[in-house]
Amino acid sequence: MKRYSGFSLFKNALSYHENWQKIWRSPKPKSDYDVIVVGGGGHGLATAYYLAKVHGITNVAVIEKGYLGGGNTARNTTIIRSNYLWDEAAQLYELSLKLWEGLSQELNYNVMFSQRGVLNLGHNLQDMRDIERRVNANRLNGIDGEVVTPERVKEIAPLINISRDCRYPILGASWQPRGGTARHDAVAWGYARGADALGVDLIQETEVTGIRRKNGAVVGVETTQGFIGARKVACVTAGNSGVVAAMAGLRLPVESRPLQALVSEPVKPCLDTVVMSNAVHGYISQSDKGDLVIGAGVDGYNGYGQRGSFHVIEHTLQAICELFPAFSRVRMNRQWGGVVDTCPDACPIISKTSVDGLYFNCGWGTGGFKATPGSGYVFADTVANDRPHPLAAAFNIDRFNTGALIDEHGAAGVAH
Amino acid sequence: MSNNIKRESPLKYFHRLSSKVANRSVGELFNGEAEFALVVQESPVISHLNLRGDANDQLFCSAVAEVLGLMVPRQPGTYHCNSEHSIYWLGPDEWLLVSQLAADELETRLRKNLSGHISIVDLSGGQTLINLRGKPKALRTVMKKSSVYDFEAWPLAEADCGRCARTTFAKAGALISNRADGSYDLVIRRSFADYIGQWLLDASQEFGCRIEGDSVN
Amino acid sequence: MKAVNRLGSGARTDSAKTINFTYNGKPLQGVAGDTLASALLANGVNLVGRSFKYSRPRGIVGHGAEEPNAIMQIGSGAGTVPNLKATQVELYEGLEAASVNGWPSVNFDLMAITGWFGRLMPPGFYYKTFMYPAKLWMTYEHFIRKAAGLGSSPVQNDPDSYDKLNQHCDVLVIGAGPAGLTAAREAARAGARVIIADEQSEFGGSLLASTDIIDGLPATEWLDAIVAELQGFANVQTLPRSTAFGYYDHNFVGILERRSDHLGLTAKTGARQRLHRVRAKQVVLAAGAFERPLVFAHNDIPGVMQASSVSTYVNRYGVAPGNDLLLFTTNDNAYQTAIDWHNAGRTVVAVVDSRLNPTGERVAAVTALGIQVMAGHGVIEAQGGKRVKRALVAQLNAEGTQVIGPVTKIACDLIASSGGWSPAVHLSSHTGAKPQWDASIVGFRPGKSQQQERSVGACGGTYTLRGCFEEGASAGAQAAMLAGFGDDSLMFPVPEVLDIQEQPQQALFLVPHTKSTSRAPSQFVDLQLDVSASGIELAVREGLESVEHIKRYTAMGFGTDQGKLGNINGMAILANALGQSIAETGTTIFRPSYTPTTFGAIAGRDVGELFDAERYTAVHRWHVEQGAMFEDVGQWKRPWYFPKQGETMQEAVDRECLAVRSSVGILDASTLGKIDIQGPDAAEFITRMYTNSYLKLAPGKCRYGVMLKEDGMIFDDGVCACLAENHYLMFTTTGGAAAVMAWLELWKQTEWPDLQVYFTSVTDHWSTATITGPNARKVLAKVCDDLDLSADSFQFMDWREGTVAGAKARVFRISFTGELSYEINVPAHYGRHVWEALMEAGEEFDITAYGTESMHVLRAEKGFIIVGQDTDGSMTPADMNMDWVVNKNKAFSFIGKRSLERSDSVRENRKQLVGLKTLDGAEVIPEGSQIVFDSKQQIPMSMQGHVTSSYYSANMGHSIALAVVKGGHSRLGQTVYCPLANGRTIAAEIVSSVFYDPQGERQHVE
Amino acid sequence: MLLIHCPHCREDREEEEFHYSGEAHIVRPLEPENLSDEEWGDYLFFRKNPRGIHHEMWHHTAGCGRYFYATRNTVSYQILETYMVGEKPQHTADSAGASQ
Ligand SMILES: Cc1cc2nc3c(=O)[nH]c(=O)nc-3n(C[C@H](O)[C@H](O)[C@H](O)COP(=O)(O)OP(=O)(O)OC[C@H]3O[C@@H](n4cnc5c(N)ncnc54)[C@H](O)[C@@H]3O)c2cc1C
Ligand SMILES: NC(=O)c1ccc[n+]([C@@H]2O[C@H](COP(=O)([O-])OP(=O)(O)OC[C@H]3O[C@@H](n4cnc5c(N)ncnc54)[C@H](O)[C@@H]3O)[C@@H](O)[C@H]2O)c1
Ligand SMILES: Cc1cc2nc3c(=O)[nH]c(=O)nc-3n(C[C@H](O)[C@H](O)[C@H](O)COP(=O)(O)O)c2cc1C
Ligand SMILES: [Zn+2]
Repeated sequence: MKRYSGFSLFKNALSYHENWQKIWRSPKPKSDYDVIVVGGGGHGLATAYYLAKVHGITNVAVIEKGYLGGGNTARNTTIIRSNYLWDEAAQLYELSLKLWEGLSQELNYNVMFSQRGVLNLGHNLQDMRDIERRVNANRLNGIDGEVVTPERVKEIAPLINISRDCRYPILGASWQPRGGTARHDAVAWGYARGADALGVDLIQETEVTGIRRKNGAVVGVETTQGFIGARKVACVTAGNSGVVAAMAGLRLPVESRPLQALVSEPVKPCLDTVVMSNAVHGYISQSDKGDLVIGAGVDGYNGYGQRGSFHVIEHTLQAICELFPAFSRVRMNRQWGGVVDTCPDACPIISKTSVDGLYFNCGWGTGGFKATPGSGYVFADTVANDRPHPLAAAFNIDRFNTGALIDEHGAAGVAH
Repeated sequence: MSNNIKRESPLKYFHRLSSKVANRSVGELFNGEAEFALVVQESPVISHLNLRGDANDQLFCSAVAEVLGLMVPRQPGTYHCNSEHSIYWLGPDEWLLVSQLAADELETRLRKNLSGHISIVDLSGGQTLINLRGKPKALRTVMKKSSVYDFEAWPLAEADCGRCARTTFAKAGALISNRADGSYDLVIRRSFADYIGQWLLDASQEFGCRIEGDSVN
Repeated sequence: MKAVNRLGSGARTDSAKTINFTYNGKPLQGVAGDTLASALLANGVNLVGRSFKYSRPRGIVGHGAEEPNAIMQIGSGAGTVPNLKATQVELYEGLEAASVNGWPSVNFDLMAITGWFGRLMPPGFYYKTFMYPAKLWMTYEHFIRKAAGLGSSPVQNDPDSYDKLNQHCDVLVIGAGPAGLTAAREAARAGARVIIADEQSEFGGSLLASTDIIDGLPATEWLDAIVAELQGFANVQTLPRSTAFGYYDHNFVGILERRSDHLGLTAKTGARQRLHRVRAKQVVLAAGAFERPLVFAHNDIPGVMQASSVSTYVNRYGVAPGNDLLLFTTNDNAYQTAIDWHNAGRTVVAVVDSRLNPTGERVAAVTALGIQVMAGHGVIEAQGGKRVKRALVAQLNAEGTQVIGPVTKIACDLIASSGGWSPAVHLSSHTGAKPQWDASIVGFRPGKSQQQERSVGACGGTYTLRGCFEEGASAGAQAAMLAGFGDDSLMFPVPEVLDIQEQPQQALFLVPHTKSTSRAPSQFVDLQLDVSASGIELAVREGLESVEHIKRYTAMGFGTDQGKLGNINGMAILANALGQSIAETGTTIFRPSYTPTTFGAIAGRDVGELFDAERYTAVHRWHVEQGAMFEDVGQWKRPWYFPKQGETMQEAVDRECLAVRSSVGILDASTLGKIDIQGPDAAEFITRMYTNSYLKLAPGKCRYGVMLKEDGMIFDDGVCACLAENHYLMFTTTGGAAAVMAWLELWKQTEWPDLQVYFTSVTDHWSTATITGPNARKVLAKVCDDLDLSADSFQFMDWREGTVAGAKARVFRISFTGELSYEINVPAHYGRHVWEALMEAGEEFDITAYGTESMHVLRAEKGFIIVGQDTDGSMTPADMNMDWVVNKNKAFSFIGKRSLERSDSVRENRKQLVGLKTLDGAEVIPEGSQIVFDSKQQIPMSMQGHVTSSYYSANMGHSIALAVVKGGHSRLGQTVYCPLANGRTIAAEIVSSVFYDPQGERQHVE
Repeated sequence: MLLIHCPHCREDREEEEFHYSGEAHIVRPLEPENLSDEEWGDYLFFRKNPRGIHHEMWHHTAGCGRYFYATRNTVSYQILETYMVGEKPQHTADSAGASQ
């Protein structure tokens, strides 16, 4: 893999950019792999990358039914933070955040991870209790964060409305300075390039249509390009996890729901941080191109349509106008949806299954982009060693039978 | 019950408020004397009873009919009325009675006539009936602003029956029915009344709107 | 400045009526009917902005929604709007327009950027650089961000309001060009409810700039007649200035109507914009087509325009945007532009046609005018700085892929280009229909319908005017029929128009240059985002193959025009680079908004104080009059505390709490959810829902219950009273009321339809005044003479019906404070009356109104939980030390019971509710503090619980707290620590959660 | 934005009036005590979540307040039918062809 740098850019400019190397190969699938990762989103690609990088398992294919990073990785509002409530979740997201902090260098690909900070607003007394509880938990877990006053919120995000006489005044917020955003496509591409360079085959436009088993153990997958053998199959298919699980006769405690987002036309920088509010329900940041990136709600019903109901967008923009009355005259340029895999406790499943050699990493719902590096890291470890990585143990699918749920609805918000 | 105690209808604090035609900044309420394209009239406190029972039970239907002098509407989304009572379809086994008769008296009469698995619940304090009338365009427009329901699809009401629907009204709900004079009746919940009053003044600012009612009775 | 390019009145402008406006501060004049773009062009303004990435000078290229360059900041102050397309802004007196990208200073060497710096910024360059040293990225980004954005957001609150209408119609027609107008007319005549919307200021679409003769009339006259005809139908709503921005499921279409922007941004005429939420039975898409520009080197220099736009400016606006026109085309249709230009009295330098042998009727007409036609040629490069000076023209091979002849320079100041047309498939794509490539029209046609819609006219790929009329009319009739009106037959004769013979066009997406694409001067595909043909080819060389990857890597189509101009060329260039067909390559997905939609309009009236309903109790105005502070609980406004003059919150709460325990307090508890339950199976049903049993609850009695979800976790709690045989009243928490009601109905209706029970919400019917404290009975006795209030006959957990202050009341002797309490429920229209009567009766006892804060303190003194504050969805009754409320021996396995036996529910070491007493009694632990057993540990600390409720208790004289602590029930007496954010640690002792009156004696005041 | 036919109101009504209530036809076990933790967990949390034909519960919250069932395609969002509690669907994944 030729390394990228300012110098390589300069050198290639001299030759009119005619000599750049391919970012990744487009290989024909081999007949057999040690591990097949189903799903070429950020999590799947990260899993493949760490399998090769950390565990030396390079006979790996990532099979993606569309284009790499075209699922929720392409559709999310890119908010990154680790201020989750429960220890198990906080540690997992914090591992991720630490990995984010060196990711561009690790991958030699600038994922534009921007630590511009994340505000979670509180609008009523119970919000504020929950925020206090979470920030305290974060601090004692070694995660940065503080509870800030409305005045401080206004300093951080000057266009926000902190007047006390609006419908849901801002009473305070939690503030995680190390949180921020990253360029979502670059994350998928960076991991893809890294994995490819380590020998992983990235197979695009190929759908897994069946999981072949023999004596209760996985032997490979059926695909739209035919059967491909594998000793282990690791499924990282987000909103489609239920469909893939059904191929192995399994059901999952996930429901697939449309989650929407939208962007405004680009405007000059006016919001330098990420602002989220569960109570009025909206979240917003401004991209490096200038568009306001706004997350809307999850639709009320199951759906695989990558689109949602308009009233959800209406509500979100009411919330945005409530928080930022000045944005009322800004305009929506584009809206879209993704299919998120929601779990009853708003926490992921990173787990072996009852089928030997079959693993699932799903249930990230509305908030898994931030976890991409950590999720790939612990899942690769789980798959490589056929036992849960210590940080993944609590996210075993068994918890739905024992009752040991990790209820992150509060910290996960409704969507982000 | 003694008659000298004060009763407050839910929309009381909006009586005699009006919206200025256009140009009105949100939330600015004042008393004006201009002509208003839209009039919201809150009826004085009357009886509202929720009635549940089996619409397929002939006995039930005839017993109710006997008390009210009205057929129980079994067709979804319809109501029947006479000078004293109105009975609205709310659901397949649920009706709203709005009546001039005192609620406990009506309840007693019904209970005397009815048997079996039924439910009668007095909601008189919990909701109010308001009538929206005015210039057709203003009325039509404000209804379209406020509810997702297609009221234009209704045939005109007659003196003793018409259409009704429980649906959304702004961010609250309402039971909405049409009347023979082209106006609409809304039954709304008390706790949402101020919100709806404010909404109506706001939504009708392009026409002008006035809210009327006897505040104390 | 003189309007150098004004020809006179156009078909839709009136040059006698001038309008003053400013552009970048400079005063200019336009005329009535102008858009900002036509007025700028009339005034000879070439430059309207600079490009996003390379800062190249850019001029107006289009005349409508497709315009990528002329992006303007309109107005100033609170009324300003960023990023309007000058082509879509109607001129009004006093309009202020400013270009959104830094205006080039005179000395600024514009070309330098594209020369070297530009080359350092190929697609994806961000990802390849700025990585080292890592810590500098935020600094790099700081500078990257400086260049971000087009216009500026206002910083003040929006002075305007917005509106919405929920519309229902039989036939919705989108686009009022020839196809749309005839469709609407037929549907209207059939009797259908019709809405016809068009984005432009007036109906007519392409007819507004047409020189055609229709039914013997000039197009614009014919147009006025049909529009008048449509307006005459009572069943037709005509919506000009209305953009269908999104097509959603089940034929729901969002339309944004601009009501006053054309009058001035601060014109106050009610709602500035109105959103029509249209649910249509049938939709006719008649949105027209976009002309496709030709991609050649430096095709972005101001003075390169769309051929149809040049015609539009001439015919519709009476503006000639230049002097010497060179027309570059691949089709016959664009020859009309040469004719229009010639008729405007300006010079057509030449028509360059990529086809070898163009012979259509329009070609003949142009030749007849003596205009030179250069067949088999192409413009391979434009030259000039801030304005086109000349075109480089060369002979091309028959396929249009290679330059095969010498390059000639032709002087001109305007290059009009036409590469054919692309149907506006946007709205049909919103529905999920995949556009289909059709080589016969060299364009993507709308894909197979996914909804009740059809595309007609240019929007469906039909380009003859006659065809548009025919299709429009029959689609209108058909749509009406499917919606239940008419029989599909046409009512009106199809308008008569002249057929003009046209020859096939040539497919040409990238005009070759003498140099290879990577080395030629930039050939722009997406003008707003500076995406060039070489950028697309580079992305392919780097291994990107999907059209979606190309979009994301190059940003093609990401702009505010969403690729209306460039996307099809880009996809074709990609197909070519991949060596595959355009059909195989496909398009990216078109999504709403068709053109950008104002946030405020999408929000509508539900902003500010109407953002959400505020729910009030019947006593609300009294609280307001007393100066209460309010707390939001769900949608309710509840009095939080009642400060007296000069009091702090703590002082007020202390006073309120002391008053309750020493004499009597009064609380407005009306917001509690109340559900009336009737039916022979009511007791059975209730018993299934709560953890305890109600089978033996007698009339006149109340019982406290806890409700679980099936996962065993506490969901709600409250008292349930037996009103009579088979008749109960259930109280819920304020926030849980709606959820509990839906929960009961869910089980009843879907799981146990055979149980005979009805539920009715009576929350709003009852106004509840709770009087509590040792003097409560005395107060009640003063206003109630038909109840025996004596302790023996009206016992704790009894309820009675009586008359309070003249109102028929239900009085419940239940208590959330631990004191003698009566919850007095009266029909809400008596609520304020009874409240005031109680205040009067209580005066001699100094009755004190208290709010939710004191209510919380008082109940915490008693260790009563608040669901949602002391529980969080992971708490069982046992965790709350409330095993007493769980009846494990009930016949029916109540909801949630099975889950209480799961391994995690019976695990030791669960978090359990306890009390905490700080060692320093004056210290109040902040709510939400985490609890550790060992305060000396390093971070990460081992957290053992957290504080759920914490107050200073004036009654106890020290602080009190409720907390959940791992294994807490067996840790009484132990010391725990709360490490605070400020670095201090508070030590506290685990105590019983009941601080006050543990024996419960205060209930029994005689 | 769905337009849903309420079988009780016998009218097409706007999505905003309804609440989705999850998969239909999940019967509560008669004797939960006799189930293993796995079986109980399965009942509580594990769902079909199909891509294609789905039978689901809806509540006409702002309307008649009744629950009913709908057969909906979760990809096209087309509603094939709505029907009463206690009734069986006319359309199933099999009758509609493959469940996609
Ligand atoms: C609108 C929206 C906003 C969001 N905002 C945030 C946010 O701000 N912060 C945050 O942390 N998270 C956010 N999320 C969530 C986040 O996007 C996801 O959790 C995360 O991207 C999931 O990554 P993934 O790699 O698991 O899934 P995906 O990126 O969806 O990848 C799964 C891949 O599997 C492929 N696949 C599926 N089935 C098959 C098959 N049978 N064969 C082959 N391939 C298959 C899919 O095509 C897809 O590419 C948001 C999500 C959405 C939709
Ligand atoms: N000969 C050719 O090559 C050729 C090519 C293209 C068009 N034409 C001519 O153009 C005309 C096409 O007629 P037509 O009726 O199909 O289209 P049109 O272009 O005349 O009208 C379309 C109208 O739809 C409006 N519109 C587009 N999208 C909209 C949206 N989302 N919301 C609201 N309004 C929207 C536009 O503002 C426009 O007014 C015919 O006269 C045809 O001959 C000819
Ligand atoms: C963080 C983020 C920023 C985006 N910014 C833009 C933008 O500026 N312009 C645009 O057209 N789309 C933007 N999009 C949306 C994409 O165009 C696209 O709609 C989205 O990735 C979903 O893919 P799809 O529409 O192809 O299904 C953005 C998406 C994300 C996730
Ligand atoms: Zn209904």
